[in-house]
Amino acid sequence: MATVELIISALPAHVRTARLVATAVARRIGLAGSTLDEVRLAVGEACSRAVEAHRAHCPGEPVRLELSDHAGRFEVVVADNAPGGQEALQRQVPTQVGESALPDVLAPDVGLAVIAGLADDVDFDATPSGMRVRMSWPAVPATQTSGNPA
Amino acid sequence: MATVELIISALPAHVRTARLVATAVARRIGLAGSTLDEVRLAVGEACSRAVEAHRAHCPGEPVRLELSDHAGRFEVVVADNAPGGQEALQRQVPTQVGESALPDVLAPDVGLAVIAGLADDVDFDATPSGMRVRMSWPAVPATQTSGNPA
Amino acid sequence: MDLKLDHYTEGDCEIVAVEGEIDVYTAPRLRELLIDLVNKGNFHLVVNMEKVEFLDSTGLGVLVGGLKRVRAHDGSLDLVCTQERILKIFRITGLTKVFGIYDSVPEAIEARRSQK
Amino acid sequence: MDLKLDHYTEGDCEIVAVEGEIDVYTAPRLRELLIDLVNKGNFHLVVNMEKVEFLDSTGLGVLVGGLKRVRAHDGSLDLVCTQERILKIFRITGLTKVFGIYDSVPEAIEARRSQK
Ligand SMILES: Nc1ncnc2c1ncn2[C@@H]1O[C@H](COP(=O)(O)OP(=O)(O)O)[C@@H](O)[C@H]1O
Ligand SMILES: Nc1ncnc2c1ncn2[C@@H]1O[C@H](COP(=O)(O)OP(=O)(O)O)[C@@H](O)[C@H]1O
Repeated sequence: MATVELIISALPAHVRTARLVATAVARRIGLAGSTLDEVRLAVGEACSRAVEAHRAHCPGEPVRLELSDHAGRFEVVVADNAPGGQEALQRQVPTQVGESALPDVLAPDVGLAVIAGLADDVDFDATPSGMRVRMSWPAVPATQTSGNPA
Repeated sequence: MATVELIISALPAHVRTARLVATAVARRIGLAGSTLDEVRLAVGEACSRAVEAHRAHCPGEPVRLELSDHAGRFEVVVADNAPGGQEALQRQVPTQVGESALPDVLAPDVGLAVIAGLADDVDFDATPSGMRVRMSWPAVPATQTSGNPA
Repeated sequence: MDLKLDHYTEGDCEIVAVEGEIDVYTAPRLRELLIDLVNKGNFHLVVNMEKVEFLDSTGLGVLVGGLKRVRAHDGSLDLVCTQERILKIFRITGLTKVFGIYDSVPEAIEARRSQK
Repeated sequence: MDLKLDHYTEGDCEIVAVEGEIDVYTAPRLRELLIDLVNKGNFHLVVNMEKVEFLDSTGLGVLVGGLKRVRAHDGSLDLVCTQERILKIFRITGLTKVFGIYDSVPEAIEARRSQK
């Protein structure tokens, strides 16, 4: 299955639309069970982060999501236009929230750590003009699951 | 709620993704019951038509869907890049399939008739470079329905 | 969500039970089944749509195609449907006048019997 | 789909029952409830997550914020959760070491009692 692109304005409600689309497309490609949960959560994290960054820096600009299925993998790219991604990546994504340093609210960087912990393969790419999170999972060939058992 | 844009490659499976997104966004805006069924069916018809037209004329090009909520209306625009829309509109969309002229398969124009019969307001616009179907329904203010009764 | 198809013989009718969504993605499978049944000599079909969740004009086209096919053998294709949201598209397209639409499978079979 | 919040007193604990999805869209409501409970003097909270269908880092942030708040009053915030897909995000972020996580509300209350 080829590409689906979703462009959402920077509103929390649309993060749910993004999760819904990512989950539906992943399911149709043949992903299931805990992998589907990982996709839902990782895509949700990437979109929440992007939406919040836009709300802070460029609320009028939309966030882009690209879903594709190629070379046996289901790939999702979430791209934003907000600055700050480079700094976030340089802060060295903390993988663990320590007891001692219990923060008041979790830094948005924790979202990046969650993505890194969930995606089978992940690549963060930040420039001053925005961040791209590319995540992928092995895709089950659709023929194995799309048939109706009936 | 502002705009969601969905760009799908011209495959039947993605028509389902489009229906899913349109239904989810419409529901969040407050549409319910039979109006939601109308949105699902009308958006499905417009996307099926566009996808089939692309498969015949330009299979590599994607179909675009725009969902927005403004001036108290939920609006969906489906745009394709295939020729033939003008001719379809000039054929004067048949509203009824007559018993006498029972066709072998329904002409794709029947999809247009269905859209016209479903959308609260609809506008077809065709040029040689593609067709735009703009459909809208009155939107219930989200505040009336988004609260949790609990 | 997807399409589930089943069929069984009841008297001189073949009942086709359809469940799920009939759209541009799944309609080809229904078309194949109808063609296959007619090729095997089933000319009186009753399509039970009570568990259909979604039907678009592609699906309508398949039903109309099936009707043409059975009529070529003096057969019939009747529908069972009470769901308002499914009936609506038959009404918009005027197909309520083309298909016999019944409230239950026994009613459809009975109507067929008394027409003979 | 959406978030449903409920709360009731059990011994010296206030049980917060959460149902649905805790994400960037709904987390503010949970935050408000936790703040409100603490402001009204409830310093021992048990958040029952058994009916939570989705939890992201925004939701985690709200729970961590609640924990900080009750600790400022020598209180506690424990969780009830047995769902693997929810526990996973606590594990990835190391928060399993920060929260007491129990299999049931009675177990959480009992653990609190024996800690006193
Ligand atoms: N109608 C809807 N509107 C908005 N979001 C939805 C809707 N249905 C599902 N979702 C979102 O899509 C995601 C996947 O939903 P779904 O495919 O129904 O998963 P599941 O069946 O495992 O609950 C969920 O995280 C939810 O936020
Ligand atoms: N997981 C999914 N994958 C693809 N399409 C889906 C999925 N879930 C729902 N849909 C599509 O979205 C449309 C709306 O679904 P949904 O919001 O679940 O409606 P309902 O709850 O009324 O059945 C349906 O027509 C269906 O085709």
